[in-house]
Amino acid sequence: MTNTQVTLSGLTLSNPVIPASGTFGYGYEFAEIYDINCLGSFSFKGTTREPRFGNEPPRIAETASGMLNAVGLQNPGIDKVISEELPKLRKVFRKPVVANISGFSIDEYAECCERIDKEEGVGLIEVNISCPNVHCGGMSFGTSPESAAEVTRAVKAVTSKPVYMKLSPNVTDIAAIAKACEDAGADGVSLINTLMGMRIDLRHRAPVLRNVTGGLSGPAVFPVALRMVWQVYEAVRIPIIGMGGVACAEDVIEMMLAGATAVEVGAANLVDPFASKKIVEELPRVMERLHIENLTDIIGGAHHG
Amino acid sequence: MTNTQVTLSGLTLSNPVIPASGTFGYGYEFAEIYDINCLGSFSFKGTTREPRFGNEPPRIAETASGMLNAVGLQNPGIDKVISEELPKLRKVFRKPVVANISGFSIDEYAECCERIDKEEGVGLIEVNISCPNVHCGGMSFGTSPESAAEVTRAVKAVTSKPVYMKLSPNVTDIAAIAKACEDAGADGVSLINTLMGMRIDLRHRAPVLRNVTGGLSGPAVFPVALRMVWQVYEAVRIPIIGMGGVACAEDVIEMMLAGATAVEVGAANLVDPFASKKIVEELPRVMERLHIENLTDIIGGAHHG
Amino acid sequence: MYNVDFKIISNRKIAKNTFEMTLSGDTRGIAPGQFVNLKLDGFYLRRPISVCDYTPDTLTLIYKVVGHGTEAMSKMAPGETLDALTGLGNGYDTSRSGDRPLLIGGGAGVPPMYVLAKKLLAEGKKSTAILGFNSADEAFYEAEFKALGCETYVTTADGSYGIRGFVTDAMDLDYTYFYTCGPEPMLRAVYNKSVTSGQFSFEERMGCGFGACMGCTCKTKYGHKRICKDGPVLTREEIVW
Amino acid sequence: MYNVDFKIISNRKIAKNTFEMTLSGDTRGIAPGQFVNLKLDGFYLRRPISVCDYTPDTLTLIYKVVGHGTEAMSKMAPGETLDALTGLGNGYDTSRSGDRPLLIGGGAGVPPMYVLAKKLLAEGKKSTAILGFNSADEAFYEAEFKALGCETYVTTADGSYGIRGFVTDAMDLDYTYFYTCGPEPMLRAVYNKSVTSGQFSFEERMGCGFGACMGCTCKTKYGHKRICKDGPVLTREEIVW
Repeated sequence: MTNTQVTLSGLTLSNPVIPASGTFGYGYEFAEIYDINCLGSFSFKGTTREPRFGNEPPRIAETASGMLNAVGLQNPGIDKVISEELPKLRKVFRKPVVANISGFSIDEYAECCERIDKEEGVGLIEVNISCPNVHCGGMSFGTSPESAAEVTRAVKAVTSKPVYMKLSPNVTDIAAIAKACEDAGADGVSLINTLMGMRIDLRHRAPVLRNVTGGLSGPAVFPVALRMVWQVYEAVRIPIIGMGGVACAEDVIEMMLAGATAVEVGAANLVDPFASKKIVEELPRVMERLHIENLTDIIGGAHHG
Repeated sequence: MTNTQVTLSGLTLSNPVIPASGTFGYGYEFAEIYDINCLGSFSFKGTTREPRFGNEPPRIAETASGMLNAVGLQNPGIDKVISEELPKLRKVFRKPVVANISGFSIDEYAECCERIDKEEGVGLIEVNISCPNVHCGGMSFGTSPESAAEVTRAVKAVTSKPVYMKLSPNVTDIAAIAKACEDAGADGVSLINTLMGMRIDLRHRAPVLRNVTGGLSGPAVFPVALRMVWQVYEAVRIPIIGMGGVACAEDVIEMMLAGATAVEVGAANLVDPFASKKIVEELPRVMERLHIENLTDIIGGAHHG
Repeated sequence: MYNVDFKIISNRKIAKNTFEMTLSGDTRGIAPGQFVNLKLDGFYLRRPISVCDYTPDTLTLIYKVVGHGTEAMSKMAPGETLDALTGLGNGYDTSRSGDRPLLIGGGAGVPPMYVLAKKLLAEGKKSTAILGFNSADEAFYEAEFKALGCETYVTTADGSYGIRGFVTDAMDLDYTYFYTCGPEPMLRAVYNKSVTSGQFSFEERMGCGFGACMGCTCKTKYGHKRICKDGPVLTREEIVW
Repeated sequence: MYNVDFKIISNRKIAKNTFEMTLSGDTRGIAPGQFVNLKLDGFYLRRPISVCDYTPDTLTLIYKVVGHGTEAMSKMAPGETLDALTGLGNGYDTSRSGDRPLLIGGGAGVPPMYVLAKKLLAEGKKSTAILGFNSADEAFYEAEFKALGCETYVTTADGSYGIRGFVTDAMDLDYTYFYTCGPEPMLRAVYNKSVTSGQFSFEERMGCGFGACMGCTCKTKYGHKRICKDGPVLTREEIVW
């Protein structure tokens, strides 16, 4: 008998599998093809104060074992998310969700978190300070320990829910940034957001993406994500939500051995809409094969001495 | 009629294809299976002052569309390289080679460059300040503009050959580091070295690599490498040798459109020992299909306005 | 949306860089104007291909070789299987066609017109078809449209076959409504030349193809729409160029 | 080193997680104790597999399913092709065998002993073979060795077949020299138990398999050696544990 339960800052999940923000919308498209309540939770589309269209298309490019996206935080804005999306979402998903919040100023982060704090359907808040696809804002907050800490303090001041800072891999020392968030009161960190990349169209001799650069995700980034989760685990004591190219139950185990308490599944949902469900179903079988009884026992299990 | 010639700081290459350091040894293994004089040049195994065994095995791990290596600068040391390897190498390769130099102190970099400067078989010096697999040294020099500039000044002072600084992608702002190298007198920059990554063995619950982390290479990193070449091209005026996951002639063109003057081929040589030769042969055909007459015309060709 | 493993029955070249693939498998939920999204070995993202024709247990796709993915697809052999997501996109609304609909397809935009013509015919509406190509060697399916009894005009940009020029050079006809699919410049031209309302099928680079990633969103007069889920078909009234 | 496209003739399970694959293709340059490096679709690095047997135009490999790569390999069907680099590694030196060589193989280390036994036999030397496995269901090739006329002993760790214990429990024999291949703990045990000189075949994670990347270097009494190029066979005299 295997036990897949994990706990993030007091929030217990039946399993560690969480579809990542931006790859699962508000859950509806997936709820049409399977009961998404089998998931540990899911992180909904990144939300900002104002409605956003995002970047002009093309927003998507293919890479080896991965993809680039430059959606640029398209979302209906915090008001509509609270008044329309969340109530609809509650109909298809009964568990607490992860509220993914983004912003272009400290105030905006704080205001959005304060608003979402009152939604009881929200289990924890994931603060995205690492979006590589928006200018002045987004990632810029996640590339220095100081600004990351500043955002952390601002949102912690206005919410009672667990706050997880979503970190950028496009930095020299992600562990220092994670530590700064911890010191500023973050309840946890989630990493990695996408790696900044690009592709060029040979016929048109121009970038494929209208935004020029985009965020790389998919199995291509898994080893980088795993390394960063490992480094952050050695630097902080707060829980880590690991993500980056996770595509199967073995990847979930590998992320947890590196130090993740829960794992987000991103691009895999786009290529196989059933991916997250399959991972949840595979997990107990893989645990048995690896002689793992309680999943929590293996968190950081590859760090000895 | 297509022209594949490119020129790096006065050194004209018949084509831009250069096998990357650490994936081509000193050329012998490849010279046994094809005439390596078809290559533009090649960058020989990174050399340090003292002989090095490198890291304990395992040193290699597989990833999606890529691989991790943690060889750790195994090499016979500058004396043996000059007295034994270079003379042997001259027998199989008549063109100027790229001398890849590494070190653990500013003095060591300078001493090695001074020694290699006297070898007329050497066309340019590639100074590796970005090896992720050695401790105290290697990458640490390449992660801050100040130390990168310091190494640049030290080696420029002792050599008359073109000096190309090989940069690390494991940084927040690679363009700032490239600019610092340019300002310190570098004749060019070559990028990217490998992205730091890792894998964990699920059965043993321990890192696959004895060194824990390793350098990620292969097609998985191509979009990140391309983005960094693009950013560096906008920041400096010196030539760029682009590398990172290049596997076919189209990739060479894409790298050059992003801003590379020449292109190194790395991991591809390990999976297909004929890879570099095939790329050299494909290049004119691909150029014709894309209506490119002179390869030099497309350098940075995707940057307009 | 369904996830179906199709088996390739045939995969033949029917024009320059153009292939017709017939597959056997469950086509439930598929409608004219929709697309399927194919997983190809060695490629990360699926390839969206519009539906050309189908029966309850066979599916016909026509695709153009434009990159490494479609090139690999063109080399697939009968008997091999293809993992597809089906029933994607909104499809064409035939209720507004009137009794003399005009179908305008350009290049890779021709195939969806064929299955649409069949559906309209089943509803008792005989459509007129304009098929646009660059040159004679790229032309295909004229006979198939004629076999359906459609009055069919073929245009080629270089004049090597049929009417010299673009689809718009053949549009001076009498029609109640129109449906069109093709490259965006053609869609714009049709938009300007047309004298009735109509429906346009758009193309965009997609991430998922089923509405999750917002990768293919466009602006319309009625808000943001995902080409893959709220499209690919937009009506004349809502389009913002 | 040669790059050869082999065609799969057969691919059958011969023991628990153990498969025998026979391929047709040019085997020039292949010698006992060497390995081939196989490119598998969907996997970046090649898979090194030791040579079990060969004729001028056929190659036999025995491999154990240990990961996703070998699992995919086990699902390959006759007629499919495999891109291989051949003639890799130094191979065994039979000139030092004496007239009564002992061959000691453990698990996936058994196959190279078979082709070695054949070569020794061709040189007029009858070898004795010790084949070690974990249990009866993992045992293979006893009959094949006996068919060569080798005096053959099988050991199983759980005693479910043959001699209970490890290969070293069957080594109290009279031999002039030995050759061994198997997991490192077994090689160490053989090293300690053996009374003559001998040759050991080592395994290491490889990048290229032909000496370019220094990914598999080990230390020996005579300097650093690349398992893939200067090995995989090392003599007793040079080994540093």
